[in-house]
Amino acid sequence: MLRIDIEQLAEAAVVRVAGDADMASSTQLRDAVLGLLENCSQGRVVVSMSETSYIDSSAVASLVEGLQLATRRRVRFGLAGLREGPLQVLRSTRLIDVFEMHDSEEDALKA
Amino acid sequence: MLRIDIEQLAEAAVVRVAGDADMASSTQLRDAVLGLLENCSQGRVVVSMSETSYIDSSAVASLVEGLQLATRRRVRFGLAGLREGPLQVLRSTRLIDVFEMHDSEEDALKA
Amino acid sequence: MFGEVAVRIVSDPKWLRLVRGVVEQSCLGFGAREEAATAVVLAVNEAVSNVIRHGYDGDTTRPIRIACRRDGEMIEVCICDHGIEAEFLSRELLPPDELRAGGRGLYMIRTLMDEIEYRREDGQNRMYLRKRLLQHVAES
Amino acid sequence: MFGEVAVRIVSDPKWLRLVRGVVEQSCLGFGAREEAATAVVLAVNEAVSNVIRHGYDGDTTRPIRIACRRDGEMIEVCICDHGIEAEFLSRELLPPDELRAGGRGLYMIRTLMDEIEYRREDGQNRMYLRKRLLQHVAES
Ligand SMILES: Nc1ncnc2c1ncn2[C@@H]1O[C@H](COP(=O)(O)OP(=O)(O)O)[C@@H](O)[C@H]1O
Ligand SMILES: Nc1ncnc2c1ncn2[C@@H]1O[C@H](COP(=O)(O)OP(=O)(O)O)[C@@H](O)[C@H]1O
Repeated sequence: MLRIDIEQLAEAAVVRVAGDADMASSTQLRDAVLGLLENCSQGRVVVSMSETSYIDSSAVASLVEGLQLATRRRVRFGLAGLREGPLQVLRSTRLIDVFEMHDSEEDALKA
Repeated sequence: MLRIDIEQLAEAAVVRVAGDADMASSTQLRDAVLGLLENCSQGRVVVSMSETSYIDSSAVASLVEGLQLATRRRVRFGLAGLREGPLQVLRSTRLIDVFEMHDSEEDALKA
Repeated sequence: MFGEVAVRIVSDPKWLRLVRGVVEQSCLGFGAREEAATAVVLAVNEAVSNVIRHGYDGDTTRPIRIACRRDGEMIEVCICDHGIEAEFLSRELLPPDELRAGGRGLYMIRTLMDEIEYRREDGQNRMYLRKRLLQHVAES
Repeated sequence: MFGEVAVRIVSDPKWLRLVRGVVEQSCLGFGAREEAATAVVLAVNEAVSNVIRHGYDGDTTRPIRIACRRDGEMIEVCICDHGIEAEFLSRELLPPDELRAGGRGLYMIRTLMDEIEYRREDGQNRMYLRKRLLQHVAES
């Protein structure tokens, strides 16, 4: 139900997350994001979520862990292209201002 | 759940059916198709179904009634743009060869 | 091992869409392929519509329970209701291509499913629809 | 008049998607607007995930029943399970913006729903989540 695809560009790594990230699948998200960050120092990571239809609190937790590890490793960490549902989850957990947010993957890479 | 939109062109009337046509909604389809045909003589009617996600046997019955009334009124009657689900229903009721079928609304209007 | 998924509704046609969603997700969860899942969804939709229309004569307030489970290499869906007895399994099938309106629901169910069983017990109707997960290719 | 929609699953996370679909369709069928339906879906998803994770300690074979109904101007969802007693309603809420992983499910539920009730009866847990259909605009 969750497809994760990582693309390493010259200046940034993009993690594209498609489908539903819930309790059945969010460890996949966690593994991908933390695994990637463990092999990064500096640079940046963009989690591209325009194809992410659902996230629950465990997926939010994975993103928070990603942000923390990124900060420790001096990697810039941002979210891009969130749909209304995932936005509502970030709003209801009051994390919307904690993450660097971009309307789209393109915007994120330009910023 | 079902949206029906009728467009009267110079040579044909197009009935666009969007959504699920099941027991809860197929009378809407029946009313639209039969109502239209009752005011037609000659010419043609194309039922455009590229946005129709589901049809059940009651929707099939409405289309069969449409075909019969069309034949009596010498109106050419065709279906266009069916998705896999509705096609499977016509196949399983062995009606697939009974209807004039077109891949798309455009094809139907050209044919 | 696979468990069971059951949904209970009242006999209002507005819930058919929900039932289709549950049956589709269940079939996929039980390991069915898209095509088999679609067939089961179509058949269950017809069976439940029949219960509403005939079994309950259009009353939209009566209970219907739809339970899906995996039984070996089969998906089994049981549709349970308290409507009138349905001795319709003994009826003849619609001859193909006949141009009458209506009367195609049972034909669809039989075409789409591998096994159909009907039981009347304690004033309840139970219709079991079964579909093989793997379509055995006919030997030639 | 509106009836009830209930779904029963075993406690495997793979059925969460199906539960979300049922709850969404039910809310819409009961007359909720898209936004309210989404909120109920998010809250129920968290509550059911908690039952699987904590109530049943990850056992994927235990029963969970989710029943949705309309009660006046409210949508009510009851989540019923046989897991350990959940005295968690007395816990304090997560302080907003705190950067810890986990511990956000209950916070989401409370933010998204208008009323929450928990009862332990006969070895069963029943959690009632209620959402008003019409959001009353605060008078200014
Ligand atoms: N659940 C049921 N309870 C009672 N009678 C039924 C039931 N399902 C089907 N029948 C009978 O079988 C007939 C054929 O059903 P079907 O093929 O679905 O066509 P239709 O519903 O369009 O008549 C119905 O007209 C009805 O008399
Ligand atoms: N259904 C439940 N049964 C037992 N304990 C629960 C249940 N739901 C929540 N809890 C307890 O409440 C705590 C907080 O839950 P929650 O906010 O959802 O965060 P998380 O599940 O990430 O720990 C859990 O860690 C658990 O101890």
